[in-house]
Amino acid sequence: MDQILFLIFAAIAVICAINLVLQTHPISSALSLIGVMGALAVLYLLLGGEFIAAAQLIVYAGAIMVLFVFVIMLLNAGAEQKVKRRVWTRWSGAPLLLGFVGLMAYVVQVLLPPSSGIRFGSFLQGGPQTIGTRLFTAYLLPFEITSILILIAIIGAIVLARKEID
Amino acid sequence: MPPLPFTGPTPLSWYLILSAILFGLGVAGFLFRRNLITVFMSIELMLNAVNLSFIAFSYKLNQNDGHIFSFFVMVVAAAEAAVGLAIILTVFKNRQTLEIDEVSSLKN
Amino acid sequence: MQLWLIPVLPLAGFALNGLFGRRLSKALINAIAVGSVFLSFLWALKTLNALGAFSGGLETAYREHYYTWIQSGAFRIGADFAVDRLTAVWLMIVTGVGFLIHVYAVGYMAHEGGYYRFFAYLNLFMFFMLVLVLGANFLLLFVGWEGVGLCSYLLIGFYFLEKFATDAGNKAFIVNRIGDFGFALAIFLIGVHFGSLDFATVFGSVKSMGIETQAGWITAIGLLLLVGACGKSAQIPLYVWLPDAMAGPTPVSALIHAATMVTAGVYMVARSADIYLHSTISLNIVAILGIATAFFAATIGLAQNDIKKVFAYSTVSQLGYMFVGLGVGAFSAGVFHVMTHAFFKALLFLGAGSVIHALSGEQDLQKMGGLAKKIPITCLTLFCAGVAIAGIPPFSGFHSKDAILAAAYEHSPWIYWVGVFTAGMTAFYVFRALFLAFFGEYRGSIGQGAHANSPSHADHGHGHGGIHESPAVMWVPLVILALLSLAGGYIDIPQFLAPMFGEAHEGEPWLMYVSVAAGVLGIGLAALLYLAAPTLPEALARIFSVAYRWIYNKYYVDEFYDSVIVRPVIDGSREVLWRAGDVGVVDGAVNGIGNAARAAGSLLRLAQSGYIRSYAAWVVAGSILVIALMGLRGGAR
Amino acid sequence: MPYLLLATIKTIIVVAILMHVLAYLQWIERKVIAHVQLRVGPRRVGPHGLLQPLADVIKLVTKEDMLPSHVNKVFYFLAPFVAVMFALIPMCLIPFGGDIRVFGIHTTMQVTDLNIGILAVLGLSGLGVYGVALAGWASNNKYSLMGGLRSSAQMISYELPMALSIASPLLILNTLSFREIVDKQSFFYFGFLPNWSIFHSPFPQILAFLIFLIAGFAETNRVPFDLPEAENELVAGFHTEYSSMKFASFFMAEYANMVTVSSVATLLFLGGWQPPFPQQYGSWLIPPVIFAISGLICFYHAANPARPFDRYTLPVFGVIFLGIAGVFLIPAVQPILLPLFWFSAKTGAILFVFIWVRATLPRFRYDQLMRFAWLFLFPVALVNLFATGLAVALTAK
Repeated sequence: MDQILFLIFAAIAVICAINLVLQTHPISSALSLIGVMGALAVLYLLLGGEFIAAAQLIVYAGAIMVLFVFVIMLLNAGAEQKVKRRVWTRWSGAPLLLGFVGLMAYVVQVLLPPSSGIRFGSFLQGGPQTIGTRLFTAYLLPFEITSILILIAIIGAIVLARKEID
Repeated sequence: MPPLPFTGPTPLSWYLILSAILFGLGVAGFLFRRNLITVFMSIELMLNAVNLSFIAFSYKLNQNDGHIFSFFVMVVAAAEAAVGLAIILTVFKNRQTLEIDEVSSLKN
Repeated sequence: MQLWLIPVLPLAGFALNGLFGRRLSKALINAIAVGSVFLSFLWALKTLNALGAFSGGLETAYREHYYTWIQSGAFRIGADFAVDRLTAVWLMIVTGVGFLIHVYAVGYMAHEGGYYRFFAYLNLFMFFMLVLVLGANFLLLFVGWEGVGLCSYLLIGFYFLEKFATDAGNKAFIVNRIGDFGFALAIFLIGVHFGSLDFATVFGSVKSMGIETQAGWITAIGLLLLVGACGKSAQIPLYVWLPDAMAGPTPVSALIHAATMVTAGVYMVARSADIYLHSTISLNIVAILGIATAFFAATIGLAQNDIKKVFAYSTVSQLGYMFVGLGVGAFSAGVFHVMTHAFFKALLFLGAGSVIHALSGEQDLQKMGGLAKKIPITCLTLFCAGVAIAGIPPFSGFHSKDAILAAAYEHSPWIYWVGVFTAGMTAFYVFRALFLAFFGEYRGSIGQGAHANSPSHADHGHGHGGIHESPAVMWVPLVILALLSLAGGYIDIPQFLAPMFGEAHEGEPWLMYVSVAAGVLGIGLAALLYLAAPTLPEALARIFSVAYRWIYNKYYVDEFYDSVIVRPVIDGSREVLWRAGDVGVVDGAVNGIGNAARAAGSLLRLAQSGYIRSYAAWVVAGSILVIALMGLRGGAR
Repeated sequence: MPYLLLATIKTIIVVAILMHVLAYLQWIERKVIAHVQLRVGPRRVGPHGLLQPLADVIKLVTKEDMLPSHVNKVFYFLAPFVAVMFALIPMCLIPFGGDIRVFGIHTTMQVTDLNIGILAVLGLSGLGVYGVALAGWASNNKYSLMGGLRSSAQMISYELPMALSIASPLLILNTLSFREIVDKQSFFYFGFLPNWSIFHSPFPQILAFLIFLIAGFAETNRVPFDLPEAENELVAGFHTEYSSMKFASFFMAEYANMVTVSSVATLLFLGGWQPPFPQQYGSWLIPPVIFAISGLICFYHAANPARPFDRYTLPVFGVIFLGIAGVFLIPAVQPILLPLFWFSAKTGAILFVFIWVRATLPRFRYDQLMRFAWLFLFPVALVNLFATGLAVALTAK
């Protein structure tokens, strides 16, 4: 059951990701990315990360990507026009990528000590309570710093995107 | 009677390899797409891939630090998105293009 | 007993004048400068009186420990002051004469720029000099030693706008460095061998070694100390800086280069008497150096025309006398001569200064003459000094010089004879100068051109041509010093120092007669040549032209040093250090690195396509490489 | 695998009921608005127009589905699905009652119970914006685009006050699971006053409730925040180009969102299926009494009908109502029906407010809308959250 669910949503994620790369229109890419994120949220649930799954939905899919879509619609940017690429750039990309992924897989297999697999529901620390406790005790300082970072980001965004009054 | 296929737990390496694949695709998108926004989204994809391996490892190690890290990653990604999109808006305002290769004033 | 007050008072004066002098009024500056010195003089008197120095007390050193300055293992150096009879003598000379000269300077410098600076330096000098004589160990002595050197440098170069003044300052400083180098080595040796620099400890252990000990390293210490003394006290071969030091204001010449600082060498040798007593070799060398210096300086003095130069060479030669005294073992006699010399030589310089002041800057004897009527007081006091230095009984110079010569005869007669001859020459050139200055008719031309070689009075306050007696603030000290140099001989220093250096025993009377005769002869000769037959000197000079030129040019010693030492050093440093070392190596390296960096940069710029994605491609390639390495090498396990 | 089976059954039930609810919600809306405006409203199709929704469905399905030539096909088709999907998915997280035992199977009146239920609902309903945005963008029409842009901006803006207003009761109840949320509101002060969140000590959440309702109006693009479909300026906003079934699905999504928001409000603030006063005081008698009275009213009007046709229809309804009342009196089914009744009563009340507001209030101007969100609603929600947190912290043991 675990494996089936994993395979289903992994397949969704990979397909959406490939679509993200292949689509020439940003909004298609954006939607594919949302698909990836949804699939990942489910995978997080499988891994026992309930809070993270919800956060993934709310923060990433619900806020960040909405911003992306919003900007794409605002700029109304069209699809990339095709350009004549040099041959090796056109044909070397996929093999290189495959090599890269294969290498990573190999490295993972080499480096990973053998261990019992992952069962749904056997990880109990992913709930909001435990994470919140850690977040506000052990990770309090990073948390506050991140909040300040967010504030700075907001101000920076406003400053950058405001239209000069003149 | 042999056990049914795909029953039993998922190996950790599957998650990691999936994360690797997504990361690689993100890299590919970063390299092959020429639209600023798409490039930016590829970066987000890479971040997600990393988050996945965070969560997987934290399952493996049976502690939720990985979740907290990926939470921070999300927050930072949000900040990054805000600023980055603002920058993209400004670039578009100034150059009327999102072609990443036409934004090459850094050359020489 | 608060010995520290004695040096600290002038230091306070220095601080006040040096920091705020620019804003203070002259009266206030005077009050601070002179007052501080006077207070320290009074305090020294009070202290010595309380210690019973004037009532046969102070048999052994009285010392005060303030704090531990340096502590390394068992080796510790304290900031200690100590007073014994030797120090007492110097305290009196330094504070007393120093006070008088300060008073004099108030008048002399009245019209100078940098007034507050001058007095600040002067007070600073007093501070260091007092530290020098009060210090209870070699290191404090060295501190004072260097400090007075610094002040002498500052004050010689006081008219720092004049090339020759700064040159003279540099010369004094550099030559002294040579001496100080020897002194420092000596201190190191002492520290190594005695494990301490404290006078009491060192000399105690030296005494305990017994008179027959002739350890080589004691000789070494003695010789090295002597090198230092030669530097400070202007002995051959390091005397060359003192005549040039006359570029400074006259009170400086009087205070530093006649009365106090130049006698620091004598003080140091006398202080280290025990060491020298254990090394007859170095003691003999002291004596020989002394007599040689005395003789040569005197001969040079014969032909000088600058009044201050004459007195400068006489100072050198008198210092030679003191070293003779020390060298022949009559330390008390040497110290005695230091005191009397302080009196009459200070007087000579101050008088000369008064003359120069009267002539608004004229220093050349050839342009003087017939001043006796114009400035009677100066004239009178100067003649007092003259008879004192000429060793005419019963004046001060007679007693001290006689004591030295007597001791010298016992030690080795030839030194005595040379000394007598030198005494004759001394009398001759001093009175030559006095006659040229005060008798005969006036050869100068006051008013025009007289300022040419008078930097010290370039902006002289009273431009009227009249030759005038100096103000009271200047001639009162002259009178006091005159009285001292007449009667000072009756302060029986040898008796006073007996507890330290043993009784001074009388020589035969005829020695005394001979030396006095030499003095009188010298005076007579001077009178003959410069009063009776003013034309004779030129004739003599023409006859003995070679010798005359040699003497007149000071045996070309300066030129010799210049060509043998100074030139090579300067050229070497320019050619080797600057051209080759600096430009070639250092700059070359720096520029080379810069060029290399630029070249590398221009190479790397080829990779800077400006396309973000190409940069990203590089990053990816790098990360792939790393990951591959991890995988193939089994990673970080 | 009983779990899957059970889940399927529940899903089917929920979907079936929900579809009818949505359809008849629209009928109710029209009726209510009509009565507010002193009209009669639909009454031709079936008695009192009760078959009107059916007729609408038939109309919409059979209508020609025209496809504008200039649209971006994929997204044009995708948009309605996205909208409906993210409107309906949250429904499977909403509990309608407590534990029940049907035919010996112990289960809950809820498709699935996540212990992050409310967060999930928030996230999923947040995704609904994509439907609107995509529709507006894919229609390739400036009015639609404007509508889409507006709705996405509006939804993002009102997400924050909504989240904050949800957070403050959660501070008190400190759980994210709907079931526990409701259970925590199950008891009564002084034996009769319900400790629903809006009355909950230490800090009653009435303010949060109001903020949540307002934000809910905006999230569901309802009046007075229905800028995306502002007829007078944007024709029909993002669904200008849509017709027939796609149009219907947008409609459905809107009503589903309304239902979701109302149910969440009920669960979070109004104590879910908890009765307003304890059983022993006879709260279990309320539903049968109400139904009985309505049945009697029907018979009365049948006796002297306002319209000739009523003579035959109303008695039927009276019988139905009396029957329902009778059913409510059967002890065996009470544990199932009473919670359902209370839950739907409260949700219905909130839905009625939705409709009522639509019938009465005018529409905001866009800048007013944004300013209202950022400069009034957000700060107030923040202050409320702080106050709640302070109260909780002070009363914590």
